[in-house]
Amino acid sequence: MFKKILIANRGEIAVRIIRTCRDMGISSVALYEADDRGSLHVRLADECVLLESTQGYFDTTAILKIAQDTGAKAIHPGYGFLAENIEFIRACQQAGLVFIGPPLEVMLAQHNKIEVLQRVTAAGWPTVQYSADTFEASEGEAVRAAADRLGYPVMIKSTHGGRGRGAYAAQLAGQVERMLRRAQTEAQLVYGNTRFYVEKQITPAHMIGVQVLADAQGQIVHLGEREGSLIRGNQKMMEEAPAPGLTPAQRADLWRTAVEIVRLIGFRGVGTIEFMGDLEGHFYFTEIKPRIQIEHTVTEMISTVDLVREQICLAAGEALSFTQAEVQLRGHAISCRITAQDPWRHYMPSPGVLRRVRLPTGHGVRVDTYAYSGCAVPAQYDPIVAKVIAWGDDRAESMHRLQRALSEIALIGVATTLPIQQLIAHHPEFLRAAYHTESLRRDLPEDALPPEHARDLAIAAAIVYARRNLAGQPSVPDRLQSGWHRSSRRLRE
Amino acid sequence: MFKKILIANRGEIAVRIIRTCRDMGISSVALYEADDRGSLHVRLADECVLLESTQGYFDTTAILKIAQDTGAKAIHPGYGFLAENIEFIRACQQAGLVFIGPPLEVMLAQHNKIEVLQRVTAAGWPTVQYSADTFEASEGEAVRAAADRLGYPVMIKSTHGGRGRGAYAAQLAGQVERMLRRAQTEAQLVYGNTRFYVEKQITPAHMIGVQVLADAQGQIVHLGEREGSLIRGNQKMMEEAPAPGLTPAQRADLWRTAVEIVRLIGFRGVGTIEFMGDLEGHFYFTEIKPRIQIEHTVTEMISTVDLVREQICLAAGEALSFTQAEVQLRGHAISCRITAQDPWRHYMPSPGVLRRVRLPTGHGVRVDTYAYSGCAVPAQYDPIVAKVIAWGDDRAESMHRLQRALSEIALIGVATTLPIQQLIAHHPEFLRAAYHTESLRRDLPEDALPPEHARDLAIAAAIVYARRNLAGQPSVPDRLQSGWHRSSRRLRE
Amino acid sequence: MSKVEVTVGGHTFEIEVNLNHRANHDLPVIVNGQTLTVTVPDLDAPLDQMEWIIVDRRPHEIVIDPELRWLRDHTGVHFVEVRDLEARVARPISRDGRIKAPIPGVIKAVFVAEGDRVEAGQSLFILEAMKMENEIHAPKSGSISQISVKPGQDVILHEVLAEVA
Amino acid sequence: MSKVEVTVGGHTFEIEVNLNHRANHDLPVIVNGQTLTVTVPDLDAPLDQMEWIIVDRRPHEIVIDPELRWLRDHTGVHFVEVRDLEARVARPISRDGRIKAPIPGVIKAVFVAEGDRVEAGQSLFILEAMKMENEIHAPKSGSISQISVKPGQDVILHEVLAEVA
Repeated sequence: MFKKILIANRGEIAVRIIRTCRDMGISSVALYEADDRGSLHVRLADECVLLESTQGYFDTTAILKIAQDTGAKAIHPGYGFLAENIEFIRACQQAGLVFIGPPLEVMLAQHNKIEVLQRVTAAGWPTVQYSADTFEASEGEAVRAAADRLGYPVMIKSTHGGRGRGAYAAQLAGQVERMLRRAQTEAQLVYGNTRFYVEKQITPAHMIGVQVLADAQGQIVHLGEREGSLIRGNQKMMEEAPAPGLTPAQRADLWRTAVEIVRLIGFRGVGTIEFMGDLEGHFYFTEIKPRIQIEHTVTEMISTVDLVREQICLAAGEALSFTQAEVQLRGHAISCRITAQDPWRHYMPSPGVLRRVRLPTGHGVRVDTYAYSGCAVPAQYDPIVAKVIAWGDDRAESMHRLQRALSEIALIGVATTLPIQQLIAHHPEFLRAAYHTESLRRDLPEDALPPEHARDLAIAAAIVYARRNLAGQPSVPDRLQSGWHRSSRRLRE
Repeated sequence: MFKKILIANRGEIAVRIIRTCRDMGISSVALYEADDRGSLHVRLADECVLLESTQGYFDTTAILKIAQDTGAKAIHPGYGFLAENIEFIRACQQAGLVFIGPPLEVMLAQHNKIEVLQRVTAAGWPTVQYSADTFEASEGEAVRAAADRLGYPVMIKSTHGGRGRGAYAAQLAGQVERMLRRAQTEAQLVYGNTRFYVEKQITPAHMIGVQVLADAQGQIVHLGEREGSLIRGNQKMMEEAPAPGLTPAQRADLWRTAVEIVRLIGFRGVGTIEFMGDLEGHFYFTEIKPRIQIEHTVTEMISTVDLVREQICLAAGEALSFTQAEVQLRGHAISCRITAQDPWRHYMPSPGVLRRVRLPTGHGVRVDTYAYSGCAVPAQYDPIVAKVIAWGDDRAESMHRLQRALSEIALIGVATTLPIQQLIAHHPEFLRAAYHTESLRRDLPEDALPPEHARDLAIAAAIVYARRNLAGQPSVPDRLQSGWHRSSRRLRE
Repeated sequence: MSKVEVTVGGHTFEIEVNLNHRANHDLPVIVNGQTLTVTVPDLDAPLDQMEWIIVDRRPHEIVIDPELRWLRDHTGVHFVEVRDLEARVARPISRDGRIKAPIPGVIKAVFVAEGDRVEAGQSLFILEAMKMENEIHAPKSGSISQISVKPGQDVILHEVLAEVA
Repeated sequence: MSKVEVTVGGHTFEIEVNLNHRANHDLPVIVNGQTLTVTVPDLDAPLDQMEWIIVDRRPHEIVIDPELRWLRDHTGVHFVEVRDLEARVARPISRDGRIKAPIPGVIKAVFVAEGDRVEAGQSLFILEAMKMENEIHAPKSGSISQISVKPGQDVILHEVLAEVA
């Protein structure tokens, strides 16, 4: 086993990886950009090294050198940043460092999404419909022709995408070229040069991923599925495990399909086999996610398996320490990813300082976060601040516990998506699991209020208004002063 | 099921009970003394009522009236305060309120500890040796004669004790009368008038409790055992489940004995059957704890059963929702109870304000606490501030995770026992589970430090010294100024 | 003294608060003409978005949006509207057509050109910040009189990106 | 400038710190004659028991006892001794024999009488506070010249309980 691991990431996922390293007795090396030196992942690590170039967390040359200087034998990329960067994975191998993820040959075999789709189709598994060819960003007309053949809406996707980046939906033929340009702009930023393909969009849909683990000895195990269909743009707002709408037969079918696809592609490590389902209950393979996902924690809650530990063990060449028969999935877990974005301003990023942080705790509640009272939420990074995860014996219990946990958490100082997630957590369609990828396009009703409770809240608002005026910090209805954002009504009407 | 429950307690256990109420959709009524109005249990409840008399949380008359005024149909006493007060339980019954704990007749049947011991002895189960009679506090000579017959050391115990109150060890005959006086002073305070008996003390010993649940329909289920042998005075410092030193045969034997004692006594509700074990592996029944215990959380971690939920369901007359065969105990959990006491001053209480609170989180970690940044730790209540619980696949993993969690937690502003628990968590005897009730009488060695690490810490200390001097807050070696406490060396030499 | 009309959850209340009339933690509040005593334990604490009051034995720990558009408590999120009954003149809606960067970042795309006619709400720019693309919309309908940025350009907070005349 | 001798984990270091010589977050520190640069990100934050420094790429988040008797970091608790090399005269041990209440509470028991001979460390009182019994010990050997409290009496912080002459 590795004695020391370098973590090429920051924020909640870096903290989460450091924790598992410490639980395993492995030393951790954290990286930081100059402005990020107070971040929790730096404070908790065994060693920390400043990234001096402007490339920061993307500076692969510096990161490899730091690994060698500090004697770290392995690098955990987390999600985002370098997690799916083939050149970086190749450079790790050349430098004699272990990339904690699938081995290079496995990454190469599954990195081109359209090739994977073609192999899975050829093997007879249902996949989403996709264009036969891939295209340069300049081939707008060919892309449009391919989209026309599939029928709208379509997704224009980078062959090397991930984390919902480099993928844009076109509802109509007229949008294809613009979305291709946007996908290209974004993919360029994240993945470098890439080609594009067109996927027929299933909408509304269920987005379901099966968590798989595969060792070098050929053993494949799954830890059940999770659903992440509550999306805003390409970002998942909430995730749960198990997926609430599946029949036992559908579930068994998805699990078997996922394991067979792992075998077919020769996938190794910890990953997710992703499917889109239509509302008739047909599921279609879309892609393999070869890294830890943000929402992996719901699977940890129902399986009690530490997925980062398994990633590390598998990357070290160990065989899986448990068989499929030993996996016990128990209860239900729901996760909320709270980001520093202002829902009342088009989800504009909202950096700042968290003046007050209070975390919910207790039986069945887990919070993954880098936040503490006084910590900075920097402008230049991913806006995820915290994941609140609630486990219960069944879905109803986990949902009530999530409502409770969301009501207890305090993240004061920056605007976050928390109010929206609280609305969702109380929404009747969420409560009865009647949701899909289009659900958040509709407006969220607020709960009815008994008059007495409304009066109490009105009193609170009046006191706050008076206190702020007295303190010379009046609550200005900012929407009346600045025009670029929509009014708060948007969420209501 | 109850629609509203009054919680006759405060601090971490009141918060913990409110959370389960909310998870179950039950309204909660919190109580508070005037100085305690900012406490978290008040903030999180649905209703809160001021206790105006000087009796405060002990004011049974006020509490019953508040239950009736607010329409609460049940009262949860937590631990301490009124949890074992027979007169209060009787008054609840007379007022038509459900006491969340065993029914009155069950409490009456097991409240006299010596009667329970006699019944268990008569049924043929091994018990600790105890005096044949009970005594008034004035009967010092008779108590001493009983102690002489049993042989020293002995425990002088109130027949109505609980939570380690009203029980004092006498090592020699000469100590009996003084310890009887102290037991009486304390028992008077907590339980009112009571008689005393003498128990032969097993020392060193293992203190093990089996968690049991019994419904009115006659079903009895256990959730395994936990060990709480790391005690300082009568207070447990750390607890774990399962007990690490048991053979499978011993464990099965304890479980069976516990269930049979429940059947014998006719116990109902959620409780703990407690045993003392000698170092040869013989276990002796001591008493039944008919309430939620502080350390119940380790059992929740390995069983995933919410014990407060079960208390509420059983008190509502429901049958247990699971059978013994459905109980799955998985992994290992260790808990630390962090109290506001200063280990460098004889564990003197250390009230104040927690200026900075940061809680550890992540996979397998739970913290039960009423603490948040800025909260008060009042002088007049139980000093428990937080319980940190770490779960792992096995004992080694839970121990490493506990070490990690203890290193992450920040409770700044009052002195706590945390440093001592960190020493214990790294102590070789704890690591290999070679501990018993006498272990904490010996001094705790600190870990060896590599010179480089020692240098870093020395630099930190020098900077702090300089900063505090500059700020006009010099770090005075207080032990040189005030004589009444021992020097810090005590813990080292 | 402060007199406001507050609408929340479909109910409207006229409320008078006088912070000078407090006694210890208790504050008298007049709601629709009736006087109530509200406990505000943190009345002396610095201003915070988290407020903690007790009304008629009901404790409420509430987080209130800095712009008073919503508040959240343990029952969920509720929209709120506060009208100051003493400020006789409503604040005018800004007629300023300048579009400023709401966050520092990089302009990734410009969808319009000077002279273009735009509708209120139309997407004008993509501003990348916090690893996300953020659309910047037109504040009102009109024509673009000026564009001050181009793709790839770094912008600082409140830098003027364009103007709609 | 501050020059101290620090012993921790069996190792002793002579350390000079000059808080005025900082550059941004960096602070030069002389350890046994060698100059090191230490990063102290929170140097401008208010004093706190939690300190956060980086030495040679090793981050240390440390909680330090207000009386500098111990510190704890992620490896555990370590005892520390700080000797000020500039304060030429060591602080004298107080000869004051007065025993004061270290916390407010109720006297539950008095184990000695005026005139009794006591040994240093001997238990003199039980003071109940925070629902616990706390033993109050003799600060030094001597005889009890005065007892100011009796069982059942409430005492306030630092109230004199007795005096050992």
